[in-house]
Parts: sequence; C-alpha cells; structure tokens
Amino acid sequence: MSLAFQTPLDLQSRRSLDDDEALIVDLDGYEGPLDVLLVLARAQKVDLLKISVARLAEQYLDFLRQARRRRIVVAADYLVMAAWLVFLKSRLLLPAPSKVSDATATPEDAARALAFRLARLEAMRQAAEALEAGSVLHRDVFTRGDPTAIRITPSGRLEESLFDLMAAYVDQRRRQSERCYAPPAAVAYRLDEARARVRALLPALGRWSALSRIAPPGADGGPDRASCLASTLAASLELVREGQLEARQLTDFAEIYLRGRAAKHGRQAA
Amino acid sequence: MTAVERMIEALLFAAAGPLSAAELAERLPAGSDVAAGLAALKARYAGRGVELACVADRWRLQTAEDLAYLMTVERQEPRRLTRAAKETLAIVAYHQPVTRAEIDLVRGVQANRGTLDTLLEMGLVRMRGRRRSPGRPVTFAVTDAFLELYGLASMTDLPGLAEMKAAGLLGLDIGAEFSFDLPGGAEAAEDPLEECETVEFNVDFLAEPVTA
Amino acid sequence: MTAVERMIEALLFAAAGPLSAAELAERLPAGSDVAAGLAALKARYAGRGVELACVADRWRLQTAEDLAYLMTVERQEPRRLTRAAKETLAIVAYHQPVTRAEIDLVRGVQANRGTLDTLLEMGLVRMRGRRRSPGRPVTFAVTDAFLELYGLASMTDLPGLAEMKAAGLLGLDIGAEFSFDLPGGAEAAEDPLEECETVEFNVDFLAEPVTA
Repeated sequence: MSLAFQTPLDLQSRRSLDDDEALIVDLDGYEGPLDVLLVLARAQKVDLLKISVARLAEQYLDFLRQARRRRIVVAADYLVMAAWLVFLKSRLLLPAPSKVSDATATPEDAARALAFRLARLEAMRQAAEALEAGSVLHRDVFTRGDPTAIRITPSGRLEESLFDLMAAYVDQRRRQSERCYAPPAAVAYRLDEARARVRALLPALGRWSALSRIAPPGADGGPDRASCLASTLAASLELVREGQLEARQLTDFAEIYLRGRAAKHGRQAA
Repeated sequence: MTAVERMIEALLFAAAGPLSAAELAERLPAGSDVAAGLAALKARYAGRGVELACVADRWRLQTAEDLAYLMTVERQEPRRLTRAAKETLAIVAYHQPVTRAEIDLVRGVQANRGTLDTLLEMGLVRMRGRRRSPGRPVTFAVTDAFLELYGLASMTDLPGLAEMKAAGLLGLDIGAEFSFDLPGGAEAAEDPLEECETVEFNVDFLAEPVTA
Repeated sequence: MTAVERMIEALLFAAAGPLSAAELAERLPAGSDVAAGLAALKARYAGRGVELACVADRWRLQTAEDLAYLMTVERQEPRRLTRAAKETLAIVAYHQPVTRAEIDLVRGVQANRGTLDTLLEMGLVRMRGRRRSPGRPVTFAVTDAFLELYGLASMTDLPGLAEMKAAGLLGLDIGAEFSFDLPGGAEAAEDPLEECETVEFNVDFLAEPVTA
C-alpha cells in the first residue's frame, strides 16, 4: 500500500465530493454509517474488495463535516464509525510492528473486513435489484385470470406458518389477561388521617356529637363513606383509650356519640 | 405463430372472464387483425387439453370437455387449520404436557371438545400420560408430525417469548406477567398411559369433573 | 400431442397454483410419464403468448414476460416493498438460514423490527428453526411463495448466486470482528434473544390460582 500518495488523493476526492453535493446533503436518506460508506466507496470506482480504506475514511470524515456544517444532527453511530475509521487510518499509516502477535487482528485485517462488508452489502443490494428485475408475478407474468374457472388446489397438505401459530397463542393469552377480573382496590380512609382529624376536632367536641357527623362524608375518587366511618370510629376509640374522648351508644346499632374530655384535652394542647 | 396470435393468447389466458373481439381489439396495437388471430388460435388449440371456445360472442380458453372428469374429481379445498384448532394447537405446543382443563383455562371458553379430537385425529397432537393430580387427567403433547408441519427440528426450536416480542406480537401491555413454561421444561409429575388407554381416548372425559 | 400431455395441460390450466410433478402424477392414470409430458408441453409452449414455467420446483402456465405491457387491466402492483424490506429479503434468500442479528450485521444497522415482520406476514419469509449457538437464536428462510413471486425454479436459481459464492461474499462469519480494538464496537455481534428467554421461561403460569 503506497501510503505516501494518500494525501493528494484525498484532496482530489474532497473536490469531487463538492461537485455533487446533492448526493450527500441528506443524512436522512442513509441507513446508517455503512450505507454512507458504501455510497462513498462506489465513487472510488474500484472493486470494493480492493478499496482504499484510508481514502474512504477521509471521505467519510468529509461527509460528516459537511453534514455538521449544514447543522444536521449526526447520530451517535455515525460518530462511532468516524472514530473507528480515524483510529484505523492511523494504525494503517503507522509502520507495522516488528513482532506480529497473531492473537490480535492487524489493521490490514480490519480494513479487509470492512471492505468485505461493503462488498457484501453491495452484493445484496444488487441481488435485490436483480430479483425485482426478473419476472415478478402479477407484474411481469400473469397466471390464469378467471376466478370462476374450475380450480384445482395444488395440494391437500396443510400449510401453516409458525408465525400464525405464535400469533394464535399470543392472541389467546392477551384475551385471557383481559378476561381476568381485577376490581380497583378500594381507597381506604387512613387511620392516621382519621386520628389527626379527630384530634383537630377535639376542641369543638364539648358536647356529645354523632359519629356520623364527625366522620368525613367520603368523596369520589377518595375513600368511601363506609371507610370514613370505620376509620373515624377506630381512631376515636384510640383517643377514648388515651382518655381524651368519651364514647357512648344507647343500644345496639344505634348512633355512636363522642365527647371530648376537656381536662385532658387541655393538657394535651398545652 | 403471429404476434397478434400470441397477444390474444396471453390476454385470454390472463383475463378474468371471456373477452369479445372488440374488447381484444381495444387492448391490441391498432390495426391488429383480431378475427384472423382468433381463427388461427382456435385451430392451434383444436384437440388439445385446453381449447378456445366462443360463448355468446365472447372468447375464452377452457379445458377440453372430455377431461372434465380430471377436474371435478380433484377439486379440493386448501386445508388450513381452523382458528380454534390453531389456538388449541398453540396451547398444547407451548404448555405441553397439558390437560383439557388447562387448555380451557387459557382459551377461556369451554373449548369445543371436537377441536382437540380433530387435532388428535390429524396426528398433530397425542396423548402423553396422566398427570399425578386428583382425577389423574390425561395430558396432551404435540407429535413429530407437528414438528414436520412447522419445519422444526425439535421442540426447543419453537420460537419463544423473545421472538414473540421481536415479532411485535407482544406489546408493552402484556409485559412482566406474560410468561410460559418452556416446552419440555418443568414437567409436572405424570405417569405413562397404560397400553389399553391409547386406543379409546374418549374415556378421559370421566376425569373431567375433578379437574374442572 | 399425447394423451398425457393433454391432461397435464388441462390440469395446469385449471390449477389455482403451481403443481409439482408428483401432484400431477397423482391425478393422472397410473404409469403416465409425467416428466416426458412436461418436457413436451414446455417445448410446445416455447415462444408462445403463454408459457410453461417451473417455480419452486412446481409447474405453472403464465403469460410471456414480454407481453406484460398488454396486461394493464390485470396488473396488480404487488404490495410495495420498501428498500429495506427488499434488501432484507435478499439477505435472507442468499444467506439462509439466517438470524436477525446476522441480517443486521450485513445491513450495518439495527433493523427496524417491522421490516422482517412485514416479510413474515406476507409469507415471503418464514421462521425455520434455531441456530445451535449460544442463545439459540431463531433463524429465517424464504418460502415457496418467495420463489413463486420472483419466478425462480429453485433456490439455486437466485441471480448471481454462483458469482457471489465464488467471491466469498456469502460468509456471515467474516466482518463480525471488524470492531477490532474499538471499545464498545461498531457492531454488537451478540444475539439479544438470549437473556430474556432464559430468565422468563421457567415461570409456570398454570400454577397460578385458577379463578382469580
């Protein structure tokens, strides 16, 4: 490889790139860095397997520079490729190390691998075109058109695809999961909230007051009335035990009345 | 064979129905002699397996009448599994060995009893053993014919969860809780079928009430 | 024209899709020389408006390619494949069996998931099995429908296949290591399927309570 000649060649390539700017302005038109490299490599007009990777690297960096000049946001993988190419190019320019360790790939190997990948991608693109250029059914060639004619289906064997099988399975599992009844968990009126509320109301509880009036009414989206009543009662009973509150109920299922015990309440407030 | 004859032949072959001479002329290059082309084509096809016929002033290619027996006898519908069958088959494949009750659990409906029997008859599913659980229900598994049908080398080749996700079949809505046991993986204890059982596989409905 | 030739002609004409020699033989009187009949028929139809073609190892009658311009009415633009889809299809065809990761490697991009899935849905590509390599990734191959669509008699008729093989371009092993020495690498040659499968597969959802 005559590396000494690389620099003048690069200058030439830069000029030629400027000539057909339209080709390289639109980064959106490319499918990743390898695609860009392939387009640039084609411009070298040599067998892709024999391409000058050093020159290609320079062209690629040029391409990115132009993209940036046009303030096109360059995706990270383009930059990773750029870094790799710079690294590869510098390794290619360095004299080969005297002792060759066979364990690690040489820069020449890496360059060859890149050239191979470009050639392979190009081959696949051409293959796709060749397939399209062939006789495509219902575009270039046509089979019997009459749908009402007596027909024979080619075979009685089952024709199934794994994809269908998977889809059938997933469909059912989805339906099954939708079928599972999951009632929304009831929102409970928290005990500590109830306690805080009753404590705050203590000064106002000089007379017997009905529990149903002390408990909050319950609200949409919040705890319902039953939970409010239950939690308020539980909190009240705690306060009764602490001696801050009195409670009484005249008979079973009758309304429960609460009254603050002023003395202790005073001490608590102090 | 003249160029016009070729064109008429191709047009009649690909047409969805019979074409009149006027319709043919419209689609052929200007100045084509349609009548001569049709006459030549008719002569060419005389006595062949396919013939050129004129019905109500329209032309069409059709199979020779004397060969009709070949057509009618061999008329066949393409065989595809019904949706229910495919669904049941998928459950057996992904959960084998599996009992009827378990299949119903996944399918949600009391699975059409016939579906599993059809699969058994087609040789895609087989009875495998009896679960060591109350009622000792019969378990089912897929057969080698199943593997052949789907071109799988072995059950471990069955596409799994990751592939379902990759294929876009599993969205984010079915996430963490969606999972299944690996076919052939965790095996619930079960006994092999006794010989006589394999013959009369309808007997297993006796086991149903227990597992239901 | 022999009787067998006539019958083959009629059968192919009336068939909804390509028929294999074996399928033809099934429908013909015992002892019929199908191969000879097909050869004679192919010669008879050569250069005509309708021709006998071999696709996916089966036979079908189709209009001559050079007359495509006449078929304005019949032409149904086949579902347009994107450039990425065409490229992916070519990669699968020329490298099959091939994994998703390998397709991405050849294309040099993390493929848009939808591309391969579209091909799967269209029935041009199918899942074939699992690679016997770490992670056991699912492999893909093209279907007979692919061969029929592009009018190929067999996989060996792919355009340029021999040349590509000779140039060594169809290897998947080369190029994977091209991220030499670069931290992070430009290409992840690892298969992403592995992790989630092993983690999530062993949960047995059937063990969950039956009625939630």
